[in-house]
Amino acid sequence: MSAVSFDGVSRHFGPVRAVDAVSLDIAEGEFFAMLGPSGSGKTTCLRLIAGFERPSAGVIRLFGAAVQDQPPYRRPVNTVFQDYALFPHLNVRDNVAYGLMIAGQNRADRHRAADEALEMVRLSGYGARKPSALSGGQRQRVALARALVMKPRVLLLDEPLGALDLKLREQMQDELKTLQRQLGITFIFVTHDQGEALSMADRVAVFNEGRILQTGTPETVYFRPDVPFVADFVGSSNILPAPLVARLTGTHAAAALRPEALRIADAGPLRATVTALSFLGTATRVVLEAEGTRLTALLAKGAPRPAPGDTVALAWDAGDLHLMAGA
Amino acid sequence: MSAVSFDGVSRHFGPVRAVDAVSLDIAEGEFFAMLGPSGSGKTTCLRLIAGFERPSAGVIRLFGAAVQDQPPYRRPVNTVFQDYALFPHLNVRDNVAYGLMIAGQNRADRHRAADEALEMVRLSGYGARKPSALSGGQRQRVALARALVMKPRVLLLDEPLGALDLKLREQMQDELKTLQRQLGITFIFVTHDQGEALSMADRVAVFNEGRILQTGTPETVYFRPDVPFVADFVGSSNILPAPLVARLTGTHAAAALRPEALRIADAGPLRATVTALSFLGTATRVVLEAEGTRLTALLAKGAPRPAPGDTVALAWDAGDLHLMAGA
Amino acid sequence: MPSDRAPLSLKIAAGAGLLFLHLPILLIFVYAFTTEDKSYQWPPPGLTLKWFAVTWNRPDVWAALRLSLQVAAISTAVALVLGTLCAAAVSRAHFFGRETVSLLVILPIALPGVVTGIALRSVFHIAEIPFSFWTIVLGHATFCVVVVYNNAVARFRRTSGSLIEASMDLGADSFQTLRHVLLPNIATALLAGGMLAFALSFDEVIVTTFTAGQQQTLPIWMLEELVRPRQRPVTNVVAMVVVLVTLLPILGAYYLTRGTDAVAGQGK
Amino acid sequence: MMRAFSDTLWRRPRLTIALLLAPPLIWLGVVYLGALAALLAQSFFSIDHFTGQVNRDLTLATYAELLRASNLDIILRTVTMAALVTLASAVIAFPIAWYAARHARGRWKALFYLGVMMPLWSSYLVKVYSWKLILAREGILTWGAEKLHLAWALNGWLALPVVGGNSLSVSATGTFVVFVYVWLPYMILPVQAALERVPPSMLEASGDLGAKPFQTLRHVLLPLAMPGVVAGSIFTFSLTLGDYIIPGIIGSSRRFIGQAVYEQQGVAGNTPLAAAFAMVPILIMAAYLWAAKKQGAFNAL
Amino acid sequence: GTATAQMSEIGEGEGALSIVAWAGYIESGETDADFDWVSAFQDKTGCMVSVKTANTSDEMVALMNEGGFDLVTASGDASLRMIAGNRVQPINIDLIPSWSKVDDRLKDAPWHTVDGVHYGVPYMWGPNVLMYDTEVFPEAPKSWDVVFKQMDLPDGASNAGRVQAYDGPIHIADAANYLMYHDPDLGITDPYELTQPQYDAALDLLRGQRELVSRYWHDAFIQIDDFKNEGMVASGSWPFQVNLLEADGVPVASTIPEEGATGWADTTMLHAEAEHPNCAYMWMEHTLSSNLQSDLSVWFGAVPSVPEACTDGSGMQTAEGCTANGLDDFDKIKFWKTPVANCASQEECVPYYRWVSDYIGVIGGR
Ligand SMILES: Nc1ncnc2c1ncn2[C@@H]1O[C@H](COP(=O)(O)OP(=O)(O)OP(=O)(O)O)[C@@H](O)[C@H]1O
Ligand SMILES: Nc1ncnc2c1ncn2[C@@H]1O[C@H](COP(=O)(O)OP(=O)(O)OP(=O)(O)O)[C@@H](O)[C@H]1O
Ligand SMILES: [Mg+2]
Ligand SMILES: [Mg+2]
Repeated sequence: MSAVSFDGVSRHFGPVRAVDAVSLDIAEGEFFAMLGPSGSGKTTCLRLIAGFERPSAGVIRLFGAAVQDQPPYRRPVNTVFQDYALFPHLNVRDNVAYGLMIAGQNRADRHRAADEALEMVRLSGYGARKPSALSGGQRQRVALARALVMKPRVLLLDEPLGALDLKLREQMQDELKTLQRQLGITFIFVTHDQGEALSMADRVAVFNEGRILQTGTPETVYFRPDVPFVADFVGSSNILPAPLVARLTGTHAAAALRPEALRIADAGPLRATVTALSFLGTATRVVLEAEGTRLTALLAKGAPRPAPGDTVALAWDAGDLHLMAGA
Repeated sequence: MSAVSFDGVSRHFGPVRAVDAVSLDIAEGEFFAMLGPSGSGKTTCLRLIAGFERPSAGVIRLFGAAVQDQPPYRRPVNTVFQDYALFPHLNVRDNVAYGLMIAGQNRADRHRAADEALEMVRLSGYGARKPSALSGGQRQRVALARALVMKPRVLLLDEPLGALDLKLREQMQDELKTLQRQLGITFIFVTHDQGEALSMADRVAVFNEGRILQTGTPETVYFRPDVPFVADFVGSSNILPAPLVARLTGTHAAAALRPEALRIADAGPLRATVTALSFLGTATRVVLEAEGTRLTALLAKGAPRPAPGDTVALAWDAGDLHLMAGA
Repeated sequence: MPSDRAPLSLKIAAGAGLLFLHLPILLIFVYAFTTEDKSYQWPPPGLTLKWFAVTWNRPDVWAALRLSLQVAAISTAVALVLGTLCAAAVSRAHFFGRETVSLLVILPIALPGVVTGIALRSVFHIAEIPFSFWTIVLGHATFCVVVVYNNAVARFRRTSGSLIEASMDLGADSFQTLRHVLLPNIATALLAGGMLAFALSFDEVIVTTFTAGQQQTLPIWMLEELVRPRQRPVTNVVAMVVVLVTLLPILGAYYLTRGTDAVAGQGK
Repeated sequence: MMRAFSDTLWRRPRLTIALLLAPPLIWLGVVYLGALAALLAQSFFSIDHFTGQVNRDLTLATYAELLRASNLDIILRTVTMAALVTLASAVIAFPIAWYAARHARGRWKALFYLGVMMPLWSSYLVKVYSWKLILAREGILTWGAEKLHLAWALNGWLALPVVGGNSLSVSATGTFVVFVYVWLPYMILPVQAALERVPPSMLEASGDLGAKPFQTLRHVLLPLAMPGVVAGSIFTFSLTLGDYIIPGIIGSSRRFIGQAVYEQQGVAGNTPLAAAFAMVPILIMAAYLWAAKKQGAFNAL
Repeated sequence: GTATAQMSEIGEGEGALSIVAWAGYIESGETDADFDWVSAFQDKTGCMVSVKTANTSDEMVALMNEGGFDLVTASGDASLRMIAGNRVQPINIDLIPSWSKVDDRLKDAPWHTVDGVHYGVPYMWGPNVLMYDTEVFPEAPKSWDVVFKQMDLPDGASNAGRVQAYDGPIHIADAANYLMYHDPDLGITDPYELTQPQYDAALDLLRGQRELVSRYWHDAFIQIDDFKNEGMVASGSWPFQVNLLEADGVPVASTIPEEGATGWADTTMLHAEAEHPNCAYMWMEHTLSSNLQSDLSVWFGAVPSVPEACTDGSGMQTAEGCTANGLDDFDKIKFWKTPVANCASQEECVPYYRWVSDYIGVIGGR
């Protein structure tokens, strides 16, 4: 039985089709990412699961039961909000204990549970502070504890790391992953950062304009995108147009070729002119132009570097050229 | 003669030493980056050059002339603001033409100049729109055109790409670099994104707590950081503590070792336990623990992948271990 | 942040403006102590405290004060309820006519007081409602709604909508959310709005002249006294007390709403 | 029970809104708009000029009376006064609002805020009254002018037609000054709010592009402060249009609309004519609000 | 109007009484402890008196039309309008024992008696005097022209800006009265009954006066203020203001100039729907008591409606006082009455509502 399933779910706001006939199954215990550009409907999907929005059409099931007529407070899911949504008038402990208080637990019990949850997110000792006295990362963890203390069967996270800076973000990525593995809860999280989705999720759904274009493991969507949009959005792929691919391989279809798969070689199927070089630290990015198509190659440290204006030959392993369905 | 030079410049706000005895020389035609964490004084430095702040001490020279007593409107520099600061009540053309209007140019001339500048940033045809009807990237380019139309000798850019999403950011990085090369103007830009600084700049100054820790080419600050802070901030380096380095090399000093320089080998000077793996698309990040020190290695595609819990040997090329002065 | 030093001309202009706003009020304070009770002789020939005692012993002042306090209290209560409901509805959804509702709330103060006054009076006349305490309250509450509404709407706007969702997500129904999250968060704004409404009602004279029958609120009493003074310094004393008394709610409202951005809008 | 009701509210968000809106809409929409409608209806009644009793047959006679030259004078006089008062308030308010928005910090900012709020909320009558003390012929201003040897200027001004008079307290100038004084805080606050919303970088950008402070004021600041000025002027304009106490206490006995409404209704008992007079500010403010809405001034209120 | 049924007997007092009155008419000792003719009445009858002050006759009519009052002290320019509008009810004089003491010249006065039916009890009467500053005028001005014509006053300065006029349409009658004396060719016989040309001439005179007057007075106390603080030196006024100003030591006096003067005779009238008729009858009887009339005439500077109040020593008034206040000038005074279109002395007269709007125009400078 799926933890969450969508069956032809739509949510329209007037003319805007925020979510458009989406069907989806998320297994219990999965770490599931919703990835897509801004406005593609990810948040709306999450809100449909939580019950903050009601579908215009379709059926939403949680563990088999249709829930679209149930208000949020009757659903076994909890949410970590993008802006954390901590209650400013309550201290950290009371924030975490809020759900238990509503559920009618007595003061001592709920405070004990809250302290445990705070310990889990490594914030013991912060219980008496007001949320405004915490840093962004700490607030984020309080929000997490507040949701986890309810022991939800599904945890929803909306861009949980969006507001954090790079260092903190990497750290929280690791923590979330560890936590999910420990608790075995289904995590569904929304992001528009492909790196985050790829590195954290068991499965990724790529959204665009209210629809899901592809669902699969990070490796699948990265290496075997179904359509150019996915290839382009998940990592910055080179997209070779169909006529060029036809000439190179005989098949008339667009193809994706990852920048790190492109090699500058002595000889190869394609000749290109170097237009720009930039140093990225771990690698050097080379921008090339080949038969009117702009290509990017990533040269590992130690590889020979061409100069702008040079004409070079490009080679790749046949298996790296991924043919796609869409034009 | 330097385009911009700071001689012992400080700017204190009460007890806060936003900029603290900074000396600096930026050559004409250079693409210069100021890099540093939040609150390290980068913006304040830029504002000192533009004239929005006055130094508490020190001398600021533009092309040899001390300017610290000149108001902004008398300095031959222009700024692209982080929030763009487009005038909401003027359309795009009038925004770009604003400086020329102030300078007293007649309507026809300034509109012609504005249209040329808009063409340069590839926004011809957008002149009649209000800024509110533009996307973030477009606004950014209007701000750029508005500054460039003044033909400044130095262009200041405060986190010009901070608000843009990844795709647009990479594209604008290329555009800015091309533009700077075409015009030959000195560009000084502020960022806290090391990738951006490394890939765009001719020279980088790394700030921390109001001071410049190191100035040099991207390669220098990346591969030969003077102090651990720089090593850590410019790319996420592994820092080996002095005792460990002493044992490995005989020299008592901390050392930086880039993640991509670490190899998982059959044998090597250090043994480590794998704690986590994550898929980054272009590479796989491996988190390891060796003698109490947390290390990160980046495994290129195709390299053998260990599993969490494995104990492995680590190796590197001697030249990649960079000893540093600071503790 | 531009360089914080203001040009001298600006300082002078702003300072002169503030002086212009305050000197006339200070003047009343001086006149409350004058020994001359017949004319506005300036400077006052002497100073005395006796008018405070005289005022204290005037039953008509106390009656008017009591009425004003009662009217202001009840009007404020009504305005609090109506203004909060309206603000909640308006900030909740982009429903059709939302602009119209805002306009409707603003109308009673955007239209001149005489208009509001005479309109209400003609309705009372047509509906044959006799003038009473409640007709005064009706008029006052109508224009007090807007102050509460403005304060509440601003706070609702700053209170991120996700707080309510978070509460429901954690199992609280609408009423529990209202009690445990919404009210605590907008309480200070309501208090501030209520205080301003109180001050507004306490000082109102134009609408009141139309909606009061024989009742004298303090401002009406003052108006009568200004026009046909019996003991001018008594009016001055009352005027001074009124200024000091209205100052308190304003100070309160200020301290309640000051710096609340950080509290209610955290996370961004 | 509550939960079940809460479920219903969740399932029917429109019902929730309707329940929330019902009380205020009944109060404002029915009672207040009803009152305005009743007023409109009254303006089509007429009055028996001898007994002073209202005749409820619909007629345009009252409007014909409204358009009599002496009444048109009143309307014109009031609108001119309202416009001048608005203009002057804007000019005086601007530096105060600007200083408070941009230069005052911390303690000073609080002081400025209270400095504006206190006169705003302190008794209207007290303020008007204190001006009578200032402007009277034997009052402080004359006293001050004499001490400063400026009596000639004061008398020169009073000798002018239209604006002058025997003393400031019986001149149109006096009325004007008091109007400006009493409504000024209503202008300062929205202008200050508008100015606070102008990002500082906007001004720096202007300076960066070569504009001197005055040019920045003219080309950037004023246009951006406009919605605030419009919002403030809704108050100054409306309040001036409707006030009858100030011109009754300080002024030249020439009537303003507010006095006309008050006197026709309360003194002359001519409610229909009062209602017709009241329609004038309603129409003017309706047009004004409509224009202000287009300017986006409501957000600045 | 048709007369409604009169009361036939006075019952128990209702405990309250509300009266619309001119400023200074009903004193309960608050302004001056010596002048109190309310407290004793309240003690005796248990009728608590509340007073609504009206500033003009028009306001009185409006208040009575609106209702909620028992009694009004109406002047002649208001009384007939209220009778015509059925706002007041006939009085049963049999229930008022002191009626017999009322001045005979007032008993059947046309401003309260219609077709032989009495609509009220005379309260008091007096002239609209010319008040002047005795420091500016060593001698009393002989003519009203000091307030109508631009001239230099005895102190050498112009009268412009230093004179006032009454802010009510009835002031047109003062102008007509002045013209009746100085411009006999116009043929004015009654200042309240003006043909169009006579009316136009009066308005012209008032337009000239507008140049001299910086502020009109409609409230007695504001006029008092203006004489104290605004440098006023001459104005049409009531004895009331003169008395108060003199009491405050301000150098003023009053006179009736050669043209004569307009004047008022006020009547206490009973509202058609009075809620407290018994108290009202008790009050009317009370107002005719000799000592009230005596004190009132001193307080207001007017002439009592009960002549014996001048001489019987029951109050503060004396025979000389009554004479000074105009007891013998009854015939010189043109009492206020409402101008109507079908007037007695002319074919057609300009009616009152035109007076109202035209006077607003004159004040507005038109
Ligand atoms: N309440 C609403 N009313 C109208 N339109 C809405 C509403 N909520 C969302 N939308 C629209 O639906 C579309 C999808 O929005 P959604 O918030 O789901 O996007 P998203 O994928 O989360 O984007 P982001 O990454 O920017 O958060 C957008 O076009 C948005 O403008
Ligand atoms: N006007 C000011 N008043 C007081 N402190 C200030 C002011 N401007 C800057 N500071 C302080 O000076 C320090 C440096 O600020 P600055 O804006 O230069 O940092 P930055 O390097 O640009 O940081 P960021 O990357 O966050 O923009 C900070 O601690 C900041 O709080
Ligand atoms: Mg989203
Ligand atoms: Mg910065």
